Amino acid sequence: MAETALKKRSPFIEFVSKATSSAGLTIIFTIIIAIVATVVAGPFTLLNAIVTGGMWALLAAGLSLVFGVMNLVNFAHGEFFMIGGLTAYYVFTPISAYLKENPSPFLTALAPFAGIIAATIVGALVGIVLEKLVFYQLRKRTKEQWVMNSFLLTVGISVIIINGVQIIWGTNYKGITSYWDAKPLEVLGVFISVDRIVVFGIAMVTMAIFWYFLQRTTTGRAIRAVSQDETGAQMVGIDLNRIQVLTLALSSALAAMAGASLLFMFPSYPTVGLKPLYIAWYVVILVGLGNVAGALVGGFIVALLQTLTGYFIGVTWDDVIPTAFVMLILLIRPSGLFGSEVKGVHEQ
Amino acid sequence: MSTILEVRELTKRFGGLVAVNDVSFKIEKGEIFGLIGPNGAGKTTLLNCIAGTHAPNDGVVSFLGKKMTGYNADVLCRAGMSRTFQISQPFPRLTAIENVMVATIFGNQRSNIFNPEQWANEMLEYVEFPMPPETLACNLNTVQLKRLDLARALASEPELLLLDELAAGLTEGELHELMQIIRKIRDNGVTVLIIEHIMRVIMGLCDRVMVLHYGRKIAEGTPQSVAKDPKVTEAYLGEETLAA
Amino acid sequence: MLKVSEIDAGYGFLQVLWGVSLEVHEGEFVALVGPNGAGKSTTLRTIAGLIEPMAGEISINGDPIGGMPANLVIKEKGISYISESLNLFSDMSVEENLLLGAYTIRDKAQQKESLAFVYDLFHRLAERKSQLAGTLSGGERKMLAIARGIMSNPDLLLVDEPSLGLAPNLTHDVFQALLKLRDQGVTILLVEQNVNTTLHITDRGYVIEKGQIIMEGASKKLLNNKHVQAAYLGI
Amino acid sequence: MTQNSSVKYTYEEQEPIERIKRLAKKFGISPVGLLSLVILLILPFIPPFNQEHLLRWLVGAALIAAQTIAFDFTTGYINVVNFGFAAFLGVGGYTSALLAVNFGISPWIGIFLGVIPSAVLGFLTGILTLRLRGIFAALMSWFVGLALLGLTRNLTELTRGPLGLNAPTFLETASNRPYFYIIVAMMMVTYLTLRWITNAHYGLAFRAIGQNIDAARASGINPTYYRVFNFTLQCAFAGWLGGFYAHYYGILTPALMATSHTVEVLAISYVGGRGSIWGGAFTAFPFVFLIEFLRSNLTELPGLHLILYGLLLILVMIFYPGGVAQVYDTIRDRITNRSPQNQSAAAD
Repeated sequence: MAETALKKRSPFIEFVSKATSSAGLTIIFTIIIAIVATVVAGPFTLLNAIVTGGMWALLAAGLSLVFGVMNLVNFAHGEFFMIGGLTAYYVFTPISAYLKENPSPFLTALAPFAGIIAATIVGALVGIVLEKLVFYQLRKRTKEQWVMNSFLLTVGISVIIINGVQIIWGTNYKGITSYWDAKPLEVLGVFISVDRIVVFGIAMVTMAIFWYFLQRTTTGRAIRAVSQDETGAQMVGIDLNRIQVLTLALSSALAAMAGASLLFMFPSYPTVGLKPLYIAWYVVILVGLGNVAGALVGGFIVALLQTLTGYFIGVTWDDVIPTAFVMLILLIRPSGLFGSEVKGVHEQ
Repeated sequence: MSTILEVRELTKRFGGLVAVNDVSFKIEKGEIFGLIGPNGAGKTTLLNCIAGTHAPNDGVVSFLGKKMTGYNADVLCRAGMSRTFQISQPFPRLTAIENVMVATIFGNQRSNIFNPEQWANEMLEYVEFPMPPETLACNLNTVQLKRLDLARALASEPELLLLDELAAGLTEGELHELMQIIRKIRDNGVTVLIIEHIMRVIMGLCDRVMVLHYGRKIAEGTPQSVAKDPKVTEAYLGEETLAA
Repeated sequence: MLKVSEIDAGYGFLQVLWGVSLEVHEGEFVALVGPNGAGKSTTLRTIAGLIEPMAGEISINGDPIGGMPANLVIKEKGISYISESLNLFSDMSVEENLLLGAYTIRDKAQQKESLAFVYDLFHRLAERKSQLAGTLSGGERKMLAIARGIMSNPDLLLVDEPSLGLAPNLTHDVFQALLKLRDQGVTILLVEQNVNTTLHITDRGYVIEKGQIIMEGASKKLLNNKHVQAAYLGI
Repeated sequence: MTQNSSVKYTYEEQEPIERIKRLAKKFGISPVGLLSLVILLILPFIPPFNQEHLLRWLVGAALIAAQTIAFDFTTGYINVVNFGFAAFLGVGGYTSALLAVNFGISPWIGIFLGVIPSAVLGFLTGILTLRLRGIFAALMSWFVGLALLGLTRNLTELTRGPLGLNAPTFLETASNRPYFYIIVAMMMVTYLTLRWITNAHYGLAFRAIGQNIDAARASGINPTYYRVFNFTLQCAFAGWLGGFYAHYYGILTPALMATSHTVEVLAISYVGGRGSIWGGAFTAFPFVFLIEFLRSNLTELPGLHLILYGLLLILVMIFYPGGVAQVYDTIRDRITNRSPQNQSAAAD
């Protein structure tokens, strides 16, 4: 390609062109929709979308990262969500039962965190085991058609986890009504439960830490390096296996954390992961694969879309409309709204 | 002689980058036309615009007197324009002969071929393909793949053949062989457009040469006159390259 | 320092190298030349540990490294490899690329030192340190790749076709940079297709054809060799 | 080029036996295949397979076998996994069933009418996935499947949703034997048609597109036409087989269209060997018998058969990506002394 220099443009034109790019337009459009929704359907809709949106962003960020680094299209991502919820349930319920007998306000406030942290750790462990036991084995043998083949492996894993959990723990719902028994707080004239506020906080703090980790630390930089050029990463001395294990662990930990945090909204049962899975996919498709920062915006867009569909058309339709929307986006912009070409996408 | 390909004021941009900038030229039937320029000059992009892989932002490509801009590569192939790729593009899981058969069956629709297999075999012989025709394409090396690409391009019986750096990485002997083959192709009535780095190939083969630099045409003419053009020497032909 | 003896290597079914042997001594600037597809790059990739040799041995200062993964070769043996496609991290800034070059050095002060050394050597990179690597020009990208390669303070630098895709004047700059590094005491094994220039600047050379070393000797001598003149110099 | 025109215009007459052999090859009929078919046809009269419940398994196996043939037609050739495959099955089934219920149209006609909407939707999906490559096309078809599933669930007035739609059966009889012959006939029609197409020049075009779309274009192939054609045909067959499902089991629920059903077909098809057409069908019989055996004997472990699907899929993908078809090819090559390296491998 010719090395013709880009023409210098004035900052104003730069700003306008950025704002009218499809990414900018989407954000503006989303904000407008959000405002309209708030006016028409009440602020509750908006707050609801914001809370779930944060968690969808966590899920999508993990999914996106794994794709960027390992070129792995993970169909089993929702299962980590389920495992997270399950772990949190089995850690939190006994503790909370014990605390009912021996009240302690301090521990009661902390108990949910024990559940969420345990879930995060278990999620990470499952990720590590899967990488070592499955993906590493395939990578060692053949790299040909990796994207498709590894995707099918995750399909197999998903089926095994879902049915394994069903055999061991049965199909009944394991859920809680709330983590904290506090009085709902009033925000914008709407009562909103403490759970939702804390969960939103967790999502935002985690995203911030995650972002900092990727941008500013040596290991985070190494992860990004692998996602941009595997051979280059090897050439500077990065241990690919280590980074791959770390990435899958990180991604599944994030998904498990989301599952644990949302336990009061999504009780854990074997196939609970399916919906978060395709929601995470919608987000990722919307903003393009491998785009971690965009996942945040995408999370809110999808959550808003779902809440609005639920409010205006009917709760049972909240898959169909976002599906149609995402299909439309894929059709118009095959690499997502914010997406640039990502490595591996065009592997055949 | 009649014009087989005419490119008028062709421009191709990628984002803010102008890869090909307002280029016009004509290729006459039966000639070997060279396209040279430093790497990144936009040669392959120009070729892609002609062959229908990219749609140009501006300008017209006429092939055999008909306006062909905006048509896809497969239409152009069937109309009689085939190409090879800078980086060979085989069908890795098909055998060499099946690779050529694909182009025979789907690219060659202007004449009826009753036995595509035999035809494909002849094409492989024609380009002096060094391996058994039953070899899977994924087991061939770069040089063999280039030959396969050439055979596949010829299988559709093109009027115009676009060759993108076919000689890269060949030894002296292979280079000589290849030049013989290209001459043979031309003598069979096929017009050839060739992108090449190795000056000796250009000097030895081409009737006319065009030089691109930063997406613009800076010279056109016989190889000798172009080599003497001070603009060209300055932009591209550093003293060492001239020697080689 | 580097001793490669009788290695066979290749990709899958395809064997590219047939009993290749070569040696590089401390402080030397050695060339490996030959046509494309002869196995030059494969040789370098095998030494760097990106390909596992099928047979033969590679050793550095007497320790065998054959079959070691690339990241360990770089970490423990002090080798840096600069590939022909550069393998830069194009969505990261120049400085981030350089810092990743020093990935194996965990000491922050030493990283800073390397960075200063590199910026001193390539002023252009210092000017563009916050620019994304993907937006650099061809010549600057080569510089960055070389700079990233020396960030880890290697004893031996393997350079694959630095002239590839560069206009002659830029190629000249890159070769000058390599000469400067040689003067700093870095041992270099250079793979090139541009035989003429390469043999003019290196101390010693190997000629590889069809996966086998067919000739070796002082670069000046090779330049006067009949076969080399006929096959590569067009004289 | 004008050299040697003899090739173009010669057409040699062949011996009658040669011509029959050629014809057989065209439709993919081999002695081993014929033998298997004969065995299959007399199987319902050989004990223990003449028992009704085993006959039911046989019908189920043949239905799956036919589906894997259609599935592999797309996956193994143009290299796009139709992850919404089951939904197209459902479209055909529901159409036929609704026509029978509401308009009294005979199932014998209905299953052919059910092909129409499936084929049309397949045509549209083909166009939707056209600009997308590999994994994105798979995701897109998955979304189409999800949307169709969502519609079927929600249009309760038409489909009765999860309650299930009762469809009249083909025959009055309670015996499964006639159904077995119907489905084997349908399977053979599917096999012969698709095998004939893939053995003709179309197959070469499909494989070319699947392996390298740019080179395919440069060789004069119009990828749009062949991809859409392939998708349409696959979905048409899926719809047709869906019709059989409806009028054999007599009840249709949206579960038929769920992703897990696609995974089932996909797993068997992969274990059978990609790009072979027959591999999946051949594998389906022992596989379905094993699964049904487990299911009827281990009722306390409800999802065990699905775990098996997952496990087998993973093991085959990692350790033997060529599947059963490659085993067969290897054995045949040993016998006929052909060097296996020159074979175009069945899978990659």
